[in-house]
Amino acid sequence: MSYIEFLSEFLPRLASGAGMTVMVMICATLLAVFISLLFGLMRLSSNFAIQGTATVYIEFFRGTSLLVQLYWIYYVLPLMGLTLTPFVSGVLALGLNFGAYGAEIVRGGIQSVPRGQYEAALALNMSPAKRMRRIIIPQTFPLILPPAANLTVELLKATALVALITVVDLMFVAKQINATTWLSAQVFGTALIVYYVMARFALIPFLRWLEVLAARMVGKA
Amino acid sequence: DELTDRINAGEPIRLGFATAIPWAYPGDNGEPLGFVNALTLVVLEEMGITNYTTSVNEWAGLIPGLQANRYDIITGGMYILKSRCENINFSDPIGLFGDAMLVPAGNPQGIHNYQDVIKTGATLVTGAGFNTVEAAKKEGVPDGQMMLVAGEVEILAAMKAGRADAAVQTFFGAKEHVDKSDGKFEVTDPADMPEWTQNWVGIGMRHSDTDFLAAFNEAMAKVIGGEKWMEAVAPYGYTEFQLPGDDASTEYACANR
Amino acid sequence: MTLDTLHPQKLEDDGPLVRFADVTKSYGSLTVLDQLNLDIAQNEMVSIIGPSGSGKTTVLRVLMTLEGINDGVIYVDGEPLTHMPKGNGLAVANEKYLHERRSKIGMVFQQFNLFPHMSALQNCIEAPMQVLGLSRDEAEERALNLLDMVGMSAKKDQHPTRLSGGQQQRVAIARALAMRPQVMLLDEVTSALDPEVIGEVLNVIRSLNSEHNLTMIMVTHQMGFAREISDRVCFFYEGKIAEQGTPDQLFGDPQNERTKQFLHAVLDAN
Amino acid sequence: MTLDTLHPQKLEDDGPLVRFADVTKSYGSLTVLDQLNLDIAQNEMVSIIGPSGSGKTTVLRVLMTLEGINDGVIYVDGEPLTHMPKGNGLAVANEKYLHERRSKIGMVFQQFNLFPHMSALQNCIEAPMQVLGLSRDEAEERALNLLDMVGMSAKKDQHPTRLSGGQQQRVAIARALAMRPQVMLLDEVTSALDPEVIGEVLNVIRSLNSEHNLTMIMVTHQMGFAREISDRVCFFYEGKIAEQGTPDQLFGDPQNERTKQFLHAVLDAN
Amino acid sequence: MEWRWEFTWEILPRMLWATGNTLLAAGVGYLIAVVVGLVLMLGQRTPYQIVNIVVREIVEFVRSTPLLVQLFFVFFVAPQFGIKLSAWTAGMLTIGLHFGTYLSEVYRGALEGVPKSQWEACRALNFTTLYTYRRIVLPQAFPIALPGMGNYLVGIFKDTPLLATIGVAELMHTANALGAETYRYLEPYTMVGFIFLIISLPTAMGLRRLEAAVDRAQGKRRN
Ligand SMILES: Nc1ncnc2c1ncn2[C@@H]1O[C@H](COP(=O)(O)OP(=O)(O)OP(=O)(O)O)[C@@H](O)[C@H]1O
Ligand SMILES: Nc1ncnc2c1ncn2[C@@H]1O[C@H](COP(=O)(O)OP(=O)(O)OP(=O)(O)O)[C@@H](O)[C@H]1O
Ligand SMILES: [Mg+2]
Ligand SMILES: [Mg+2]
Repeated sequence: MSYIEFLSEFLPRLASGAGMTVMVMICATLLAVFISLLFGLMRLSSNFAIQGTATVYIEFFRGTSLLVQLYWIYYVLPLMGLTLTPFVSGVLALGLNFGAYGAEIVRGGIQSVPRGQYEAALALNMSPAKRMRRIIIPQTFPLILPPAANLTVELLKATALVALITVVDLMFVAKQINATTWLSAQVFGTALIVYYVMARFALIPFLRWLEVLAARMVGKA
Repeated sequence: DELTDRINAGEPIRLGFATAIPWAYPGDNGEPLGFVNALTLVVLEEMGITNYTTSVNEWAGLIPGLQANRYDIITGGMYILKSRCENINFSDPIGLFGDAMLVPAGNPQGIHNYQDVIKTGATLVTGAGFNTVEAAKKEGVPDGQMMLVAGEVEILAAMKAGRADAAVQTFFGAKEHVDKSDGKFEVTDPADMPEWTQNWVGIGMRHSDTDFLAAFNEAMAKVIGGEKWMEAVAPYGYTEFQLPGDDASTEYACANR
Repeated sequence: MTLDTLHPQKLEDDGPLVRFADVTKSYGSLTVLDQLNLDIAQNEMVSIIGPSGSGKTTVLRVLMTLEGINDGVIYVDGEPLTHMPKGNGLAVANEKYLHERRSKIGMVFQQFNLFPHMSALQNCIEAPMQVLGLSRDEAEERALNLLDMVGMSAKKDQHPTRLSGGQQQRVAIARALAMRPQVMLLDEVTSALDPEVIGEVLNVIRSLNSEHNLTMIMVTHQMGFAREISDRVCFFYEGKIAEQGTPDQLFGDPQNERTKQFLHAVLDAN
Repeated sequence: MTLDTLHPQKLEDDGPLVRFADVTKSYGSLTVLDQLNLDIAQNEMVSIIGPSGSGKTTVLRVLMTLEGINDGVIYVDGEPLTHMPKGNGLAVANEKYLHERRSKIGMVFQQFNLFPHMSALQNCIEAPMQVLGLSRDEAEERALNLLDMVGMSAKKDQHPTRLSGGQQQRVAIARALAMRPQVMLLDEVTSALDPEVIGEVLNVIRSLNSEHNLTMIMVTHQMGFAREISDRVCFFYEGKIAEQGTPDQLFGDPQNERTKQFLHAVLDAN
Repeated sequence: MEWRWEFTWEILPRMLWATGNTLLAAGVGYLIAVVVGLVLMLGQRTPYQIVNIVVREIVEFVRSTPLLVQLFFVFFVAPQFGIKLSAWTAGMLTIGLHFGTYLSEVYRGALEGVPKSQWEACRALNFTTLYTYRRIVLPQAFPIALPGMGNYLVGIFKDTPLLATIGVAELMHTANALGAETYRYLEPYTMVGFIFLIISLPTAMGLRRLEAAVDRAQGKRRN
C-alpha cells in the first residue's frame, strides 16, 4: 500500500500512542527534576553521610542500565510483593534513572559559579540554604540548561522503552501495527518522524526559550 | 488455590500473550485474537468463565510476567519444553506444531531444514531465545551461521535486508510473513523439518494454581476438537491436522522436549 | 590549634569590639598573618595601609570568616569568632554560631562581587529582606536611600554587567551598608572611584558612623583618604603591624624605617 | 553610518598616531561617547580623568575594538580602525584587517582578566610566543624581565587565584607590556596598587616609553599619578572632552566650570 | 523465585565474554562521539550562517530520534539502499554519532560558561580566534564540561544494550537469550546490573579524580 494510504489508516492510532508518550514524558520529567536538585545538592553537602548517600544513589542508577532497572521494577519487585502498574513502573524507572544524571549536571553547574559569589552571599550573612536558593542556583541556570535540555530530549526518547512493559505508547503502537502489516520501514520511519517532530518543534523550542530567559536573568543578553 | 478463589469471587481472569499472528495477538482494543486465544475462550466458557481481561507483552517477558502475577494464564501459544516446565505449568496440549524455514521466493539455495543450512553454509536468522535456537544447536548448525536478533520484526527485516539466507520460525509465523511480504518469500513444508522439533503447545499457568489447572484440563477434554472449537480457530488456519492426538501428554513433552 | 593559650570567657564589656589575639594565617609554607595583635574599639575608624601582599585583604577575610586561621583567636564583641565556648574550653564554631557572629559584620570586596542576575536595587534589598526579614517596602526604602547617597539611584534597575567600574563599586558599598552592620570591612573601596565620588562616599560613611555608631576597618592605598577619614592608621608589613597611630602621628613623623620608606614613596607619587 | 563625512585615504604620515573623529557610541538610548574628537601623537602620554560613568573605559574599549561605534571613525597610524578602505569608500573591517590593526594596541583591564588556568609567567609569555612568534626562551626572558620590574618575579609560578589584588594587577601590566604595543591602554591600572608599587610601575612605563617609544592612554583616578606621568590630561565629562591641557595647565588653572568643581573635590580628598 | 548459585556459575563465562563486547562497543563508540561532538559544536560556530544552520539541524535530528530506531534503520533498512555495514560497524558508528550530538551540546554549554572578559583579554592580546579557543577558552571550558562528558561515558556504556536489536552479542543481549532459554531472569538480569555497576563505579570515581586533578592543575580553589 502507498505511504499515504498507510498514514491515513494508522496515523490516528500512532497519534493516540504519542499522547501516552507525552504523558509518561511529563510525569517522568517532573520526578527527574526533583531528584536532580535533591541529590545534586546532597552531593555537595559537607556532611559525609548525606554526601555518601547521594553518591551511592547516583552511581547506582547511572551505573545500571535503564532497561535493567525497568525490568527490575516491573518483573522482580512483584516477586518481593510490590506490584506497580506498568505506567507507574515506567515513570518511576525513568525518573529515578534520569534524576541521577541530572544530579551530576546540577552539581557541575553549582561548582562552576565563581567563588566570589559565595563569599559575597556569606558576607551578607545569608544562611547556606538562602545562599543556594537565592544566589548560586539562579546563576547556574545558563550553565545547566544546555546539558539539561540534552537530558530531557533523551528522556523523551527513553520513554520508548516503556513499550516493553505494556504501556501503550508510541513505540508500542508502532510494534503492534508492524506485527500486523510487517511494513517495518514505514511504521518505524513514521514513529521516528513523530518523535522528531515532538522534540524539534515542541520540546527543544521550549528549552531554548528557557535558556534565553536564563541568559537575560544574569544580564548576559 | 488463589486463582480459583479470585475467579469464584467473580474477578476477571487475566490472559497474557504477545503479538504473534496468527497464534495470539490483540485487536485494536486489545481484545484477544489468534487461535490460541480463541480456543482458550471456548474452554473458559465451558468452565463458565466469561469475564476476562488481556495483557499484551514482549514474547520474552511472558513467563516473568506470569511469575510476577501480572496475568493468570499465558495464551501466547507456547511450546511445552522441559526448560519451561521447570518454571510454569502447562495445560494438556492444545495442538502439535512444527517449525518451517522462511526462504526467498523460489528457494534458490534449496533450504528445507537445518542440515541444508549446514550444507549450503547459509546464514540462518532467528530470535534470541526462541526454541529454534536450541533446535539448531542440537542439529549441529555452527554459531558462525546463526544470526540472533531481538524478535519477529528483526527476523523479517533481516530477510528483507538480505542479511540472512533463511529464517527458521513456527510454520504459522512463517506463513504470516509470506502473506505480508507480497511474494518476496516462501515457506518450506514443516514435514521437511526433523520430527523431534515438532512441539506440543499448551496454556501456561503458575505452579501454584493447581486446582485451576485440573479444572481447565477437565473442561478442555470436553470441547477439544469439537464443533465449537473448530469453528473458533478456523479463521486462523488451524485445522484438524494440528490437533494434538490422543497419545499427546504434557508430562511426555516436559520430559522429552 | 593550641587551646591552652586561650581565655574562653567573655571579655569585659568595655573591652574592644574586635580583637585579634596572636592570629596566624598561612597558605602552605607562606605565612600571611604572623601572630597579629590588633584591638579595635566601638565606633572607631581604622585604616590599614601597607605594601601589596602584606596581608591587608587577608585580615578582612579572616574577620569575615571567609578564611580559617591557623592559630590565635579573634574576638568580636568580646566573644570568640571562630570558636564557641564549650565546657571550659573552645570548640570550633558551628554554622549557627557563625551566623549569629557574622550578623555584626559587613564587607565590601575589592572585586565588588555583585550578583550578576540581580539589578542594582535587587542586590541591595536581597539580604535585608532574606536575612534581616525586612518587608520589601522597608528594604527598598533603605536601599533607595543609600543608592541615592552614593549617586546611583539613576541606574538602580541596571544589571552589574551594564555598570561602569565605579558604579559597580558604589552599588557594592550600598549593598553592604544596607545590612547596618556594627563593623564594616572595606577593601580598597575607593580604588575604582573618582575623587568626587570618594567625597560623597566619605560623607555617607561618616554619617552612618555617627548615626548608627558604625565601626570601620578599611584597606586603602589612597593616603589622602586614610588621613581624611580614620581615627587610627595601621601600617602593615609582612603580616604584622609595623607601626600604628593617629594619621598625624603616622604621616607626620613615622618612627619605623619601613614606614618612612613607604610614605616617602607616597609623597613621590602624589 | 554616514560614509560621506569620511575621508578614507591614509592621513599624512606626520599626523597623529590615534585619531577619534566625531566618534559616537551609545547603549540603547544612553549616549556614552558623544561626537568625541581626540588626537594622540606618536610617543605621547595622555591621561584621561573624569567622573564615574563619563565614558573613560568606553574610549579604551572602542579603541581596542571590544565595542563597535555608532558613528564617526577611529584612525590608528593613519588608517581607519573599524573600517577598511574599499573602492573609494569605507567598508566594515573584517577579522583579518582588525587582527592586523590590533597588533599595534595593547590594553590592561580594570578587572585584570588574567587567565585563571595559567601561572603568572605563562600569562605573560603566551601572547608573545603565539602572536609575535617569539621562541619560548625569548618570551620567558622578556616576561621575567618585566615581572621583575613590577616586583612579581617571586610569584611567577602562582595562579591568579592565589595572588593579591595588587599582585594580579601587576601581572596584568606585565602581560600587556610584554607585547610591546605601539599604543598602550591602561584602565585604572593603579587602582589596586600601593604608592610604592605605583612608583615602580611608573618607572617601567617611563623607560618603555623612551626605549620603545610607546604611546600611552591611561584612565586614572589618581591625580598624583596623572600629573606625574602624563604630557597631556583630558578631563572627560558626559562622553565629551570638557577640557584638556598639560598637567600644569589643567591642575594649575582649570578654565571649565565642571573641571574646577571636580578638581576641587580632589583637593578635598587628598 | 529463589537465587540459584550453580546456575549463576554456569552462565558466568558467557556473561563475562559478553561484557568484553560491551566494553569494546562502548569504548570505541565514545571515542567517535568525543571527536564528532567537537566537530558538530564548532560546525555551529562558523562564520557561515548556512553551515551553522545545517549542522544545527543535523544535531537536532539525530539527538531527538531514538537510538533504537536509528540502529534499526542503519542496519536493516539501509542495505535496501545498498549501504551494508556489519552489525559491529553499524552499531558503533550509530552510537558514536548519536552521542556525538549530545557531547556537542555539552561543549556548547561549557563554552558559554567561560566569562566574556576572557575573550576580551584575548582580543587585547590579539590572539586569533582559533588560538583563543585552543589555549584560553577550551581549557577553561573543559572543567565545566567534564561532569557532562563523564555522564555520557557512563551513558554510552549503559546504552550498549540497544545494540542487542541488531544482534551484537553484548551483555543485555546475552542476558535476554539466557533468560529466554532457561526462563530464569532473576540471575541474568541481576548479574547484568551487578556487572554494569562494578564497571561504571570505578569509571565514575576515576572521573571524579580527574575533575579534581584538572581543577588543581588550573589553580582553582574548591568550594
Ligand atoms: N589562596 C591563596 N593561596 C596562596 N597564597 C595566597 C592566597 N591568597 C593570598 N595569598 C598570598 O597571601 C599574601 C597576602 O595576600 P593579601 O591579599 O592579603 O595581600 P594584600 O595586602 O591585600 O595586597 P594588595 O594590596 O595587593 O591587595 C599575598 O602574597 C598572596 O600572594
Ligand atoms: N554594556 C553596557 N550596557 C549599557 N550601559 C553601559 C554598558 N557598559 C557601560 N555602560 C554605561 O556607559 C557609561 C560609561 O561607562 P564607562 O565604563 O565608560 O564609565 P567610566 O568612565 O569608565 O566610569 P568609571 O570611572 O566608574 O569606570 C556608564 O554610565 C555605564 O553605565
Ligand atoms: Mg588586597
Ligand atoms: Mg571604568
